[in-house]
Amino acid sequence: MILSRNPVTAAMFMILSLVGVASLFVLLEAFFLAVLQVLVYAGAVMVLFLFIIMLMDVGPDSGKGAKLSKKRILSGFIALLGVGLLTVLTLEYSGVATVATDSADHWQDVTEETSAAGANIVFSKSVKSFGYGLFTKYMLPLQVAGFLLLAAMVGVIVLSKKTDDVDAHNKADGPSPGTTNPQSEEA
Amino acid sequence: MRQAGLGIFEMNLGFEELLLLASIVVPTAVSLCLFTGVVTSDEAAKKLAYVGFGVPFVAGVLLFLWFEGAVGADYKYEVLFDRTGLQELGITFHLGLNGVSSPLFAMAGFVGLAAGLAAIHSGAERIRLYLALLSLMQAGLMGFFASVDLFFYFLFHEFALVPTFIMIGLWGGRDRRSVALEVTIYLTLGALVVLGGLVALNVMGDAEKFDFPTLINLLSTIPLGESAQFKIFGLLLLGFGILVALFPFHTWAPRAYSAAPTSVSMLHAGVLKKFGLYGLVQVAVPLLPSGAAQWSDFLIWLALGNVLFVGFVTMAQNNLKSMVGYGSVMHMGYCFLGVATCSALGAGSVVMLMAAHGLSVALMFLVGTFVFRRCGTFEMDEMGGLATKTPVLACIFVAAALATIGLPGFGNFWGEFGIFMSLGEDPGTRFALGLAALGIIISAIFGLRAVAKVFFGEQTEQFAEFEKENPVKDLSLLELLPAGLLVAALLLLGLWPRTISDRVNGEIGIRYQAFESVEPGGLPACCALDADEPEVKEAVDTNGTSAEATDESSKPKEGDHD
Amino acid sequence: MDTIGVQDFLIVSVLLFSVGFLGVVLRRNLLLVLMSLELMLNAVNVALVAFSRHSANMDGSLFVFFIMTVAAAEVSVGLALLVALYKKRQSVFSEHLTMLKN
Amino acid sequence: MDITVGTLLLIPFVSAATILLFLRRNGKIASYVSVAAAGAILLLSLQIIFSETASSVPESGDTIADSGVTWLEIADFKVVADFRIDDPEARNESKALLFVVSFVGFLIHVFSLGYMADDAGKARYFGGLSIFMFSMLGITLADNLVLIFVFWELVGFSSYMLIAHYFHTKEASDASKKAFIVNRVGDFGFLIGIVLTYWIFGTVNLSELSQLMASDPARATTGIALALACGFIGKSAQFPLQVWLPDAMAGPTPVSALIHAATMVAAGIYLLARIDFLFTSEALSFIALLGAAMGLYAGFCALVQRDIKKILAYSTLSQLGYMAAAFGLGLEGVALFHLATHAFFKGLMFLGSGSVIHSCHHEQDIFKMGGLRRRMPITANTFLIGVLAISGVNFLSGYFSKDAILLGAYNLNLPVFVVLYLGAILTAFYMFRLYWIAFCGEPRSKHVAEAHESPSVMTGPLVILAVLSAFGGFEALWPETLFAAFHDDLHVVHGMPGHMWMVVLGTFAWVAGALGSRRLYGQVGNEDPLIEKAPALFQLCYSKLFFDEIYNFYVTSIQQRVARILEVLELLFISGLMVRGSAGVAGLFSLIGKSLYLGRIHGYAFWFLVGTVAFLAYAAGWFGHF
Repeated sequence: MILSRNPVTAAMFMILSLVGVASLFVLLEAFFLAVLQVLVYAGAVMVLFLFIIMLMDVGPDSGKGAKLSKKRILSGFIALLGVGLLTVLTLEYSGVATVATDSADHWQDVTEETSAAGANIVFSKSVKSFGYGLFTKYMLPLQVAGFLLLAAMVGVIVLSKKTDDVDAHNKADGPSPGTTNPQSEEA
Repeated sequence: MRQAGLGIFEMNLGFEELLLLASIVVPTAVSLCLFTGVVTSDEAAKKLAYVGFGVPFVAGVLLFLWFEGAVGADYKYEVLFDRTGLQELGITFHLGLNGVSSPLFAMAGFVGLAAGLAAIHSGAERIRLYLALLSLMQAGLMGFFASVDLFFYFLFHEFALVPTFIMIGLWGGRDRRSVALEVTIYLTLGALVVLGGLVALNVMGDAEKFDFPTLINLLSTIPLGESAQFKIFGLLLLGFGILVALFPFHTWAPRAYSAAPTSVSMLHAGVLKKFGLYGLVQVAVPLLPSGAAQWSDFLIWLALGNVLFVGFVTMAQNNLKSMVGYGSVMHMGYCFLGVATCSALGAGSVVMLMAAHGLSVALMFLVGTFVFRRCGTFEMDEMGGLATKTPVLACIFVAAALATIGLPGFGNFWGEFGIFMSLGEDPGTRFALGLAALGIIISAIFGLRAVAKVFFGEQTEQFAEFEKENPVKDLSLLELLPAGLLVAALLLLGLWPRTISDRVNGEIGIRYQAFESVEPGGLPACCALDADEPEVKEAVDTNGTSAEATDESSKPKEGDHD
Repeated sequence: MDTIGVQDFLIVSVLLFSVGFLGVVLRRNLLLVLMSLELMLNAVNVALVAFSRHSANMDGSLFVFFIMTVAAAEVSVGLALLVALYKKRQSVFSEHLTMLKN
Repeated sequence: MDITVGTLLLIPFVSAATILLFLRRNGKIASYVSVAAAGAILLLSLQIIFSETASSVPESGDTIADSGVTWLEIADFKVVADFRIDDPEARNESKALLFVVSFVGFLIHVFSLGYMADDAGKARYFGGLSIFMFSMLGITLADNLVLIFVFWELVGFSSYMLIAHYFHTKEASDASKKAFIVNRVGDFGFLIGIVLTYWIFGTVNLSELSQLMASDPARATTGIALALACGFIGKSAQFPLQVWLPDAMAGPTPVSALIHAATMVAAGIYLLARIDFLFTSEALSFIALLGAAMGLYAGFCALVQRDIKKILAYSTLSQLGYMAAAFGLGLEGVALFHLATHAFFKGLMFLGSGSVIHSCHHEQDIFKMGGLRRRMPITANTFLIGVLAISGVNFLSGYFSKDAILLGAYNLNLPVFVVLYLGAILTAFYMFRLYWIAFCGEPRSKHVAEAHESPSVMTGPLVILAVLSAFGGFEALWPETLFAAFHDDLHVVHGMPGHMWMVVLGTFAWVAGALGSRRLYGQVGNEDPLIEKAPALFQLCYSKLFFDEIYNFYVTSIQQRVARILEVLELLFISGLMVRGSAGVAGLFSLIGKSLYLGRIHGYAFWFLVGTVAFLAYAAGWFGHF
């Protein structure tokens, strides 16, 4: 996905990997999350991406920046090194965390019932336990998340509207040099 | 101390208490009026400013005159306001005067009025803002001397400090921007360290209230441990040292004073800088006796640095204003020496010198500006022969210079003399006496050099040329008024020093009594000859024959110091 | 290791994260950078669910739920910003976006 | 404090204050006010001197301590303004000086009326004189070292103010500055001495101190004595601080007469006499040697001066040396006696020179004078009496006082005697030289040829002083209360052997001096004949042993340079390195921090990676567990 030049191709690969993740969720018996994953990510988010790609009509990377300059090779190398380090670390950490309890490969049985012991909600396949968790223990975060979505919505509307205004403003002023956007000059 | 009452004010406010409150409230109110634009014309602003500086002056003088020794940690004219919103932290709005603060309070009123008069007639641009800031500063100055609560003591200081920065930045002279920046950073740092020290004092002492009487009651019964005292006093010394321009931290002062507008220099060098010394004399040393004694040797060396090093630097100055600035830093060295002796005599003399120095240095800056108006420059090499044209100005300048030099007849003499006396009291500090007394020669050299260069001799060509376009006139009545006020106060202190010393003595005697009893037993570090001290003192007091043996034993050492 | 353990899920998760990170670092197209970010979030999700399942605790899964919510919001705002930027600059390439410098 | 003493001090103070505050532009009234004040002082002090009540001294120590007003009290330091007319030893030192100060002071005030009649700064001048009278009376009457120090500084100030009277000339400006600063150097030692005295003896009250020392003389220390003597060295312009006095002649001549000849410089001797009990024998012999050396050195300097006032100034130095030597020999009564007679004849000569300068339009070079004897007979004759008196001509006042010193030295310390005797010959020599050159022969310049006798307001004081100079040596003419100060020591000397021998030697000294100088200076042109006859001697004397040069070198090359270097150090190290340096370190950190913000998304992403790795490494325990 990250190697493809064409954004559309990349998006397609992305959908593929998202679906893959969903399948992992299924494997972990988190069915509700798998459904959500497909619906929200593969469905909504990626469609949004594709819309935008088409809207902006972004072609494949081109120009001099597209070529592999020394700098980019170097940065890629460092990034790989870092990622490698990260991987090693993660594995080591997971070793530290799980081997200590000697239950790395031990999976507990999963029930259908929603049950809770104190603040601890037991993992279950049922969607009901999600609802239970969200509306009891995570009530406040849920509200906050809702508010975040609202804010995001408002923000997006304002953003798109404002840029329209700026555009209209620019067009109305015409090409007089005094009013050209200073930032574009900078670029 | 009194318990928090039901009413807003703890006690009935009599006229004195109202006056004390007014000395802070009125300048603040004036400042607010000028800030908010209630007053629109410059003339009205000036009239209002007269009130803003006049009320503190009247309050200072009257309260000083009416003051009759409050004893120990008791204050007179107390104003207590519990509901500050911070009472949980033990912070109350508590005003009052004691023997140490009332002379300084009066001095602040005096200098404030003189600076205010100078500012009103200075013809500065944006005069309303200028007066607004200056009267805010005045409110802060009156406030910190009148505060009993250590938090407000600090807060009022900041009240006065912040306008200083702004005024240097806006109305300053040569490279005002960088000076304002330097001063801001330096003094804010110093104030921060002081605040740290004060908070540490409160926390370590485990006091329920942040005011001075509580602390002294607490700490006199259960003194802090030696190392805690050492650390807290070190913090306070560093902070106060920066604020008062102690030797290696003094470089901001001459730059600031030569860049700042006159009134600001007057108020800052004269009054605001005394904040730190006041803190040391009133708070740090009595509360942390053993800490003070442990730092005393070190402090003496730094103070000698002020007197000698800065003294020599002062001699090299050719700019009148920076000479005055350096000179004032130099004389701070005497004050620190007095503090370092950790004795009642030293502390009392410091208060005397603080009051007198505040007046004299303000006068010096004032007459410096008068000279500038006539010569168009502060460079002393370009002046000369001014005395023939302006005899009155010359007279006042000479008076100011001689007061700075410490001529008897001016208040400074008694302060310096008392400090020399206190240095001689302890055989361990007599070397410092020898070195510090060199300062009287140094200050004579630079003071008289200035007089000779500015007023005596023949007119220089530059000055003659300047005079062609700007005819030189002697002091006008408006100029004479503030200067005369300061000279009169200085002469009063010089001719009848008991105006201050009686008040100070009652206070200091009690404050340092506890201290003196701690010192000889607890501290071997202070000086090696400490053991002799009580006996020597006895000899002094009783003038009897019993102590003669000890005197003789210490005699050969005396010869070495000469 | 005869059964699939938590560690195996973690390896997948780290690999996904690494791919996402390399995408963020190497690609110049901001759209792809944004996508890569999503990928990294997904990697985290996988790890979280794995742990949640392993310790038979619902909290991890609930967190994934929140992460998805936030991710959706982030994507929408991010894309809106991108569109706005594109309208201004006519470019979505990261090396053209250096106004933070100086 | 006695009421009369208070009034005595108040009179000149009020006069000075009135003049400086109200009469600045009204010189004539100011001068009358000041002279009236001086007259009142004279009357009042005579009343004090001769009233019996003042001399009835309370004997017990307690009453002494309680007398006077507490002026300042901080902790265990107390300044009591206690003034006393005479000390418990009943030697009436203060009465003697009080008489000299008020009497000579009054005459000089009167003289000034004439001398300063046309001066623009008359009010300032007379105000200064009143301040001086105030502070000088203060020194005379104070019974307390701190108080003496206060007035000591004040006389220094009034001297400064009066030397700077012609402040528009560079000479006066420099001289006034020099006088004050050099005096301060002396006061530095004096101050330390006072502080040490206070803490070691427990008091600075002179009466108490003397009782204390009388009970245990062994407590005196050389160190403290010499520290206190620094005050004397500065004020009386002795080695090595003598440089200010000749320069101080830049002031008006009556000032030179009053302050720099008759009273203020003599206050140093008076101070020594007041604190004599603090001196050890080492300190005394040191003072004696110092004084003797000054007596000779100043004589040589006076030998080659052209300026009439400078000759008199060096002569004053020399005579002060005699007094110091007398004190050092333990004969402080004789020293005070010489102080009194010296005040008469030196005051006389200074006023005489003032009269000459006044009528010669401020011509001060004696080689431009000449023949004044015919043009100004009163001045010349009174001046001659002064010259004869200072030279020690038999039966004039100087003869009694100076030869008493010589006789004492002859019997007590022979090296001091030899030096002093050489000085005596020199004194006669240069004083007659002055007389021959200025008053005899022919006028050598236009102004001098047109000179005429001064008005009677100036000649009057001259005549009175001349009478006193002539007859002031006879004990019988002195009132008993005044002479008591000199009496004891004079009689000690009187009882010493070698009288006749001394008379012969003394007579030889003045005759040799007079005739020698007559031979050399009887007929002179515009140049000093000594330049041709003995150029080496002339150069040596003229250089004054390079004291001025050494001090100048010190001031310009060492002191100013050190000041500059320290200033540079301050700017470089404290202001530059420490203050700016710490700002620089902060700036460096900010630069490093700033360099991390590249403004590229990729850069930030890398930092993100670093952070994550570091965090995980921490969690995995790579940095050790906490």
